[in-house]
Amino acid sequence: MDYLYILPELILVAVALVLLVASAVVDKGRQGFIPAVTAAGFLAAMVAVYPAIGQQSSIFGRMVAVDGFAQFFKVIFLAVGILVTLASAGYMAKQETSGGEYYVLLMFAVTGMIIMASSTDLLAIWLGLELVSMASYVLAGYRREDPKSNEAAIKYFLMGAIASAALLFGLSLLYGFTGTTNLLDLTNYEQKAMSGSAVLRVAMFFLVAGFGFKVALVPFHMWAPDAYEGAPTPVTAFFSIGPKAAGLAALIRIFPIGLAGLAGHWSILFAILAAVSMTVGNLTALGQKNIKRMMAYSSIAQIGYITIGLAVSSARSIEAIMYYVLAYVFINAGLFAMIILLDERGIGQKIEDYAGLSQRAPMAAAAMVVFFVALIGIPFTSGFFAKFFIFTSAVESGFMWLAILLAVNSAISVGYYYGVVRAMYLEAPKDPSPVKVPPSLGAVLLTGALATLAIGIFSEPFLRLIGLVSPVR
Amino acid sequence: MMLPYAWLIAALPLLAALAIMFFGRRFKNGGDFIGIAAIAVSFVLSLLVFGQLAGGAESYRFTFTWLNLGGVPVQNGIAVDNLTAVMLVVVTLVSMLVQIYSRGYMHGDVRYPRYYATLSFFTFSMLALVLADNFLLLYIGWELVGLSSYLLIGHWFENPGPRYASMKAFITTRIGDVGLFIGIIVLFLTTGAFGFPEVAAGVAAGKISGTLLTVAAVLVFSGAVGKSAQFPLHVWLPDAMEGPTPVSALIHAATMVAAGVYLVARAYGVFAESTSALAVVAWIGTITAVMAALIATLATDLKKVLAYSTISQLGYMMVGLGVGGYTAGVFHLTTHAFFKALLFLGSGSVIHALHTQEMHEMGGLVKKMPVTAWTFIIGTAALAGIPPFAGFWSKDEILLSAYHYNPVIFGLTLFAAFLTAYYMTRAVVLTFFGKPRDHHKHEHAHESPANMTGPLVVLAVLAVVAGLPGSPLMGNWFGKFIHFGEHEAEAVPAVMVMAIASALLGILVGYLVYGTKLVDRRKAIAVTRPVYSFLKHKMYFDELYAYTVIGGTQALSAVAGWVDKNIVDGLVNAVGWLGAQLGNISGWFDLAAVDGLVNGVAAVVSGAGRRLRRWQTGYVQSYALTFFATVIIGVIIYELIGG
Amino acid sequence: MNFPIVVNLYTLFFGLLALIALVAAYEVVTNRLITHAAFFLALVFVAIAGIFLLLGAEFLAVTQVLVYAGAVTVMIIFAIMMSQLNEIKIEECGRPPLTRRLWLKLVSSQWGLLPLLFAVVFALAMFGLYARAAWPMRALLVDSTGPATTNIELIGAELFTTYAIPFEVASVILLVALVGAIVLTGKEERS
Amino acid sequence: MSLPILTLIVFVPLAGSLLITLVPREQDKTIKQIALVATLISAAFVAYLWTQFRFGEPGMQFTERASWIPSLGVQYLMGIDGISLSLLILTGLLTVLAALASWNITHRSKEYFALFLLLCTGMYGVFVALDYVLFYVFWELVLVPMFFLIGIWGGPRREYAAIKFFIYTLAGSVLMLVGILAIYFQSGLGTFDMTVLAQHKYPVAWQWWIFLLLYVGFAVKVPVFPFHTWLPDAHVEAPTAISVLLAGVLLKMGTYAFFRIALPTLPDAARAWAPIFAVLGLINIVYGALVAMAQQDLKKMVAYSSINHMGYVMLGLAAAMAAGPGHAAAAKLAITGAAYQMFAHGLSSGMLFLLVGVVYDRTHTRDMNKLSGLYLTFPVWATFLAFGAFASLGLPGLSGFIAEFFVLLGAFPIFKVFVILATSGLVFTAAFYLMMMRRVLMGQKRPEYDQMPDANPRELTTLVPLTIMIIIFGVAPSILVNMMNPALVQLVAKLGGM
Amino acid sequence: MTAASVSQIPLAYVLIFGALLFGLGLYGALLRTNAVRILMSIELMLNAANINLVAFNQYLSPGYVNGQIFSIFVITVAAAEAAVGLAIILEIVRRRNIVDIDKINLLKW
Repeated sequence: MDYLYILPELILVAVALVLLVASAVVDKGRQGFIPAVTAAGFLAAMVAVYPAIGQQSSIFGRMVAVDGFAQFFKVIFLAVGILVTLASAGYMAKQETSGGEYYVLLMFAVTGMIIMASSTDLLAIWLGLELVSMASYVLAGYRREDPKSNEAAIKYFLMGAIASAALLFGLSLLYGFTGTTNLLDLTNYEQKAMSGSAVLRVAMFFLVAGFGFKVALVPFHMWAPDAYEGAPTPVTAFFSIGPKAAGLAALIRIFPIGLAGLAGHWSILFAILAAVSMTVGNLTALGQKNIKRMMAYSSIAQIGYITIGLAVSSARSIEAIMYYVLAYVFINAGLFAMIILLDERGIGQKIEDYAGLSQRAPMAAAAMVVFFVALIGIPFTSGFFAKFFIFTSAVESGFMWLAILLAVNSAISVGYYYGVVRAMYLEAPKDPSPVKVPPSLGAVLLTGALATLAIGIFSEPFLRLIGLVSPVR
Repeated sequence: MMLPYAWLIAALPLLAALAIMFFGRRFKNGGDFIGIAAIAVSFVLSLLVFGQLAGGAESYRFTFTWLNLGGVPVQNGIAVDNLTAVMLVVVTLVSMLVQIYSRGYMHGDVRYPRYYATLSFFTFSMLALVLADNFLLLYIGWELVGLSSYLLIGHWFENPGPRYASMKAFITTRIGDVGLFIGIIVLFLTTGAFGFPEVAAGVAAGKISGTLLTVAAVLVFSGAVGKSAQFPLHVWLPDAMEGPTPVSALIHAATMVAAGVYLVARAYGVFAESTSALAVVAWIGTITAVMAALIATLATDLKKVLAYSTISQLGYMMVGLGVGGYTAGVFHLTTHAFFKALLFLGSGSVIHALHTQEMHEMGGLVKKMPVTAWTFIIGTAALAGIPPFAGFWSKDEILLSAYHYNPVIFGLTLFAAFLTAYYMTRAVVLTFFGKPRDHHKHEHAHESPANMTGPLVVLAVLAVVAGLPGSPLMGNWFGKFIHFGEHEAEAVPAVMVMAIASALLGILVGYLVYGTKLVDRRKAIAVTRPVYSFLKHKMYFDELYAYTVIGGTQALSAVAGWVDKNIVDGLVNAVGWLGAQLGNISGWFDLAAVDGLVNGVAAVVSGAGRRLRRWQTGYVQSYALTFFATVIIGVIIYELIGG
Repeated sequence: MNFPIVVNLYTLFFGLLALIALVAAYEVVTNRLITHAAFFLALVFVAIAGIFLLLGAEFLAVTQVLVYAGAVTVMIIFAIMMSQLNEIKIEECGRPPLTRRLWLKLVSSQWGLLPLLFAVVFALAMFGLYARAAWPMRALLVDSTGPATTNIELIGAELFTTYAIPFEVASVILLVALVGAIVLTGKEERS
Repeated sequence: MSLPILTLIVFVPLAGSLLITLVPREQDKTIKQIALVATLISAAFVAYLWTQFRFGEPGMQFTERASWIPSLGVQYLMGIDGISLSLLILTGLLTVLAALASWNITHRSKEYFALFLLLCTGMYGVFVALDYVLFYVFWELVLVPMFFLIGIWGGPRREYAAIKFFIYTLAGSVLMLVGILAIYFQSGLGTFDMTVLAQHKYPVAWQWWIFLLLYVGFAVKVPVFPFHTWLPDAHVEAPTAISVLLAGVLLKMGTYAFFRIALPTLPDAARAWAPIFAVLGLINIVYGALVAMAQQDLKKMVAYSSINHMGYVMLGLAAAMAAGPGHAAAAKLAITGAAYQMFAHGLSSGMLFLLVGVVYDRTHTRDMNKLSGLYLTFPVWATFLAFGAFASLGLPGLSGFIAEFFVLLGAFPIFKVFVILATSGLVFTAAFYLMMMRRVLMGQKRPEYDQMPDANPRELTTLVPLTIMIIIFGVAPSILVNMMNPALVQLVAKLGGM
Repeated sequence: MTAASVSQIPLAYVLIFGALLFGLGLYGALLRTNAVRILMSIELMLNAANINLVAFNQYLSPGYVNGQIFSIFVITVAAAEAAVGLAIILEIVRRRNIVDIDKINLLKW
């Protein structure tokens, strides 16, 4: 019976294997069907989540949790999978390197993310992390002929390896002191012993560093801008929404739930990291010329906002994080669809290449404005309510200084988002030829925009859903 | 019973003004007859009202709740009593005559309909002011009158003269109005109402007394100082002569400038309670009277002479009211309105004929323009205070009251009376008698048409007759009709004799100096060099304001030049100067300081952004170094501090 | 837990193995020739395997030798041979900033002390931590069911029951690594 | 009320805006007609509301309630009282006139009118919202269209002006949000309903700081002295119709927020803040007038005059806030004057900006040195400008005077010195308007403007209603005063601590 | 075998050895510029972690094997990681003919 609950993962691996064989057997010319099959695979897995809804148990030797939290993130990761597949269909078709393996690696990466989110054992979470990382290293270097892609891969790999070594060292210390790597056991490990021991505090630092690297919190973020700029654009899109969301899910499972005993220590640590990430992310993004690098810093800042929720770690702030992740995923997917389009059409990655876009692709430009307005946090968008909930949870738990820093950073973020909007609307286009949006990218743009507005205006159903699935009561 | 319909008297000119403004162009000569017809009807109505009140009907008052501010009712309405009746007659009569006169004078003017519309609008505002039963409606009329005078002075706004004069007039009177504004507020807050009777009752009941009452009274009086061009806010009236002469006659001689005096009379209840306030009124009146008279003696422009003469006579009226001669002041107001209007219209007729206002280009016009000349002489006689004429009776009353009040004031006013006679004789002699100094102009000078000389004759008759009601001949009827309180200054024959003597002496000296060759003027000027030049330059008031203005402006403009180039050309106006200087400083401050602050913050933020970008060196090992450095240092700090 | 000086047969044997491992590791890190470094790496792995044996983790020792010493080292050497890394001429690509060049001089000297410094500092930091930490001992799990089972039986049992999912995930990771390596370094002609 | 009239008023323009996005770009005419019709419908609803409004009754009328985010206590709550009704009328009138005034916008007219209607929705929304979050959402919503309208269709330095406006207001409103949230948590009532939160008693010391947060948010919008530097730039660069709305309605959102939020919820802090308000009001009046005098650009001068007029509102508020039980009558006068000034300034500044727009449309310059003798070249236009100028400088008999008179009348017993200094503002205001008229209207006719047409019928249809309204509300203010009375009396009672 | 050695060799010795090894690995990874050498150093760090795991398992939870299983997984992942790493390094060597990590900084600022 337990296998029913891990059906989505099994489906993903099965479809991936089929595709692996297909891409090897079918010659390059007729590989058009692969993206469609990938998307179908993700959809099937999403449907497969249904039987597990409403269940609450821990299976496979208390390794895998079957709870609302896991299902919520499974659905989000599969949605990410679909969005990225759609977004990269056009782009990948144009690349010389064989297209098939790209989707295989993508599916394995999403599997890894699901494992990270639904495991209650540090070992399983670490393995999930490694699976996502392995796939990401290869994806980063996918465009072999582009030196930037190679460089992105090597940098991401080396930093990733070092970070996972550090994480491992921390895990070993944690295992040493508590004798177990299972989060469920850790939760009922009595609190006083835990917060007293110096070993655990050091282990905590290594853990925070390891996961901090994954979600690119400042000062562990330095790989992100280079990897984002170097990697092929659809991969950058995936980096900005996939692994980060998984990292956050894991962080929620490990710290607020698992190491609740150490709350006093890591909450201050996360608060500092959040403050630094927001400020550095926004300030550095101000002067960026390349839009992918700007989006890297923007997403670092967004993760900084979310980490406030982690620092506060009250029931309401965890819900706020989940809402923010939901909103963030759709906003970035939509934004990157447009960036992929312009990169694919060779219009360029510089912000000034976006000049006069509003005349060349009016609907797409309007959608971009919706996304930027959401990222800034103007009402009627999911971005506003996301920040609003984080804001309320911070103010409620007395983190007033973080709330005000959030407000100030939103004002600073106007600076660089405005740069792109100004280019699109206030500059004259170099060549006024209209830019046609292909259906697949159009679909991603539309879902992103609709989701941003819907999640924003009708936030009540989403809030109630998150309330149900929230792991922390 | 005509009284309830008194508001019609004011409404008619307003309707006429609107009619002319919208449909004026359609009619043959700009719809001026609408204006004249309306004012004629109003005049008749005023006479009826005056008749009823003279016949003993008691005053009529109609009030309604204009506004209910959450339980605080604000009353508004109109009232007609003896004082109003007199003013109604004076205003409507002079306005009618001026409008008739203007048909000739303003004939062929480019904005003829607009002139008549504004004139009717002025009459409406003046009548509204007079009919008001409370300070609020009076203030509204007060400002509307200021507006119409601004429009009329600036009638020929193509050339620069009227442009500056109109603005100067409005702003200077506005300074006075601010004083009145605060006075009204103080009175309302203490006595709880705007209505004149209520305020007077409140003051009498001691709701406001002592220094606060004096301050309130002086504040109200400051409004009058502004409007009636008393010292020190008198600078605008001489410049107001830039406007058309009929305007000067109506507004700057008879009605508007008299509004200040009317205000003090109407609010006499407030003034009477505070002796020091009355003293202020009296002294300001005296200073203005003497000062203006002195300047008038040397003015070369005919209209300027009359302007300064008006300021001097207004000073007289203020003295009348100040010394307790309530009736005297009001009586002089009415008589002055007639003969000063006559003099202005007369000078208008002369200017119309000769197209110049400079007296040394005139001379010997008595033969050319007999009607204008003789009516002008009658006016002069009335003004100088020769017995049978109106001016004598009213000025005599004032001198009488001044005599009882304070000998110094009496002396000065007597000296002013002498000066009045002197400069009027000089004006008459230079204009109408002696050899014509400018033959070219003299040749085609001709008598003005009927519609101009007609009003002159009517006013001349009034100048003679108007004095009688106040004279003992008609049993001092005017005193009974308009009085405040009971006391009646008993006649002192000596005062009357001295008054007549000073007037005759003035005429004699004036004739001697200008009429005959006996006095060598050049030598006389040489002897009185300092006094002469002092007076010639109108006591340097304009220069005083101008010097402090231009000097101050040039100094500041060097500093704030680029902010406001065209203010540097030196506004001849105390307020304009003060405002301009402060404006420049705050303009500069606004741009540099406050804006700078905001842009500064933006610069800091983007600077920080640039430096942080440098931190991303591109060497993956420096990334790893930062990674581990954070962990190690974090652990050490945490352990050390965390403990 | 203080730091007793215990001298007996086991500690001597452990000391020897540890010394070999540390010297080999030092060589891996500092030897100029990358191939020699690779050989020393193999030696490190074997020494560690010995220590595992000493500590009673036989299965682990065997895995260590097979996977690490065997597979990984061979792969590294193969990669080195493939790319003739030794004679690679340094291709000038922008001079690193002054601070790094100074740093490199200090570091690259043959007998540089820095590697030891790093190791010792880290060890001391960790020692400070361990000394203060009170390691809680867990009660000896006496498996009442079967006879005194050996290490391998225990691992076998645990591996395929509680750690089933991680086992599967590990296999997927290896698959991804395989696919990735092929994708990245596959021949040009496929495209 | 069967018909949810307030929701209709707010969302009809939004529907119009969506409708316009569907219309193809070329049909310029239909786009403009849709925009005009949308504003007319909303204005008609406001008029209908005016007839149905129960005058004597205090408290909120026509309230509409629906749950939005129950878990946070956020509701979709709307309602109006006398003050908001008067501002709705002003907004209704000005939006229709602005739609007419932007008839000659041809450059990308589709986006222009879509954003224009979005702006209308935001403005209506602010005045009717009774739930803090709903209020904040509409308050921020106004930002985005305003930014684009200035940024794309503005004058030469439009980008700088647009971004400055955006950052100023955003920073202010963010601090306001912190204030609102603090109130929400401090009250612990778990609801964002303004009226409910206003009843709660907050600790006095705490109130002061929250008032500071709210003050910054609102002061940026009013604008009050230190935060005003965005206004002249925004006005000079904004297209005519937009600066009419900016001056006519947007400035009132700041002061309205004081009436609706700051004063009733934090009465004790209000009393402590009263002197500060009075000083700032005074600075606004005097400083605004003086700087206006130093301006060369006609539109910038009118912008600074707006700062001057809003100073009276601040002074009126200050008097009402400081008035203890002793000065209840004076407080009533002052606060009525302040509320009246919001309406009167809307009319007169709206008219002035329309007129400046007309002259700019003809001569393409606003520099007063290049314009002179316009009485002769544009006689009809010149008379309207003179009328507008006199209305603005507070000529009695026109609406401006009533407001300023009652503010000064009410504020006198409480802040004697400030009122006397403020009356000097009356003289300076008169001075700079007259200087403007002397330089622009009088003087020789300029040949280069000679053949240009005078105000055309369309422009007249925008100017005449305003003139009539200014006269009506100058002569018979009781219409507006009776409407606002119950709400103001309630507010004064609350402030007075009764 | 297990009981005897555990009681003989104090836990501290093994942990110190592990820490020293980790230190050497850290030095290699952070300061050496040859990519392959960095890879090898990372392997050292992973091994150090393994030693820790095994030591903790044998000394502190005798009879359990979760520590050893953990290190088994670490070994497999390390192998996979080495494979991918070498693939990437070879790719760079083939494309740009450099192995010195400091030469690779096209992406910066």
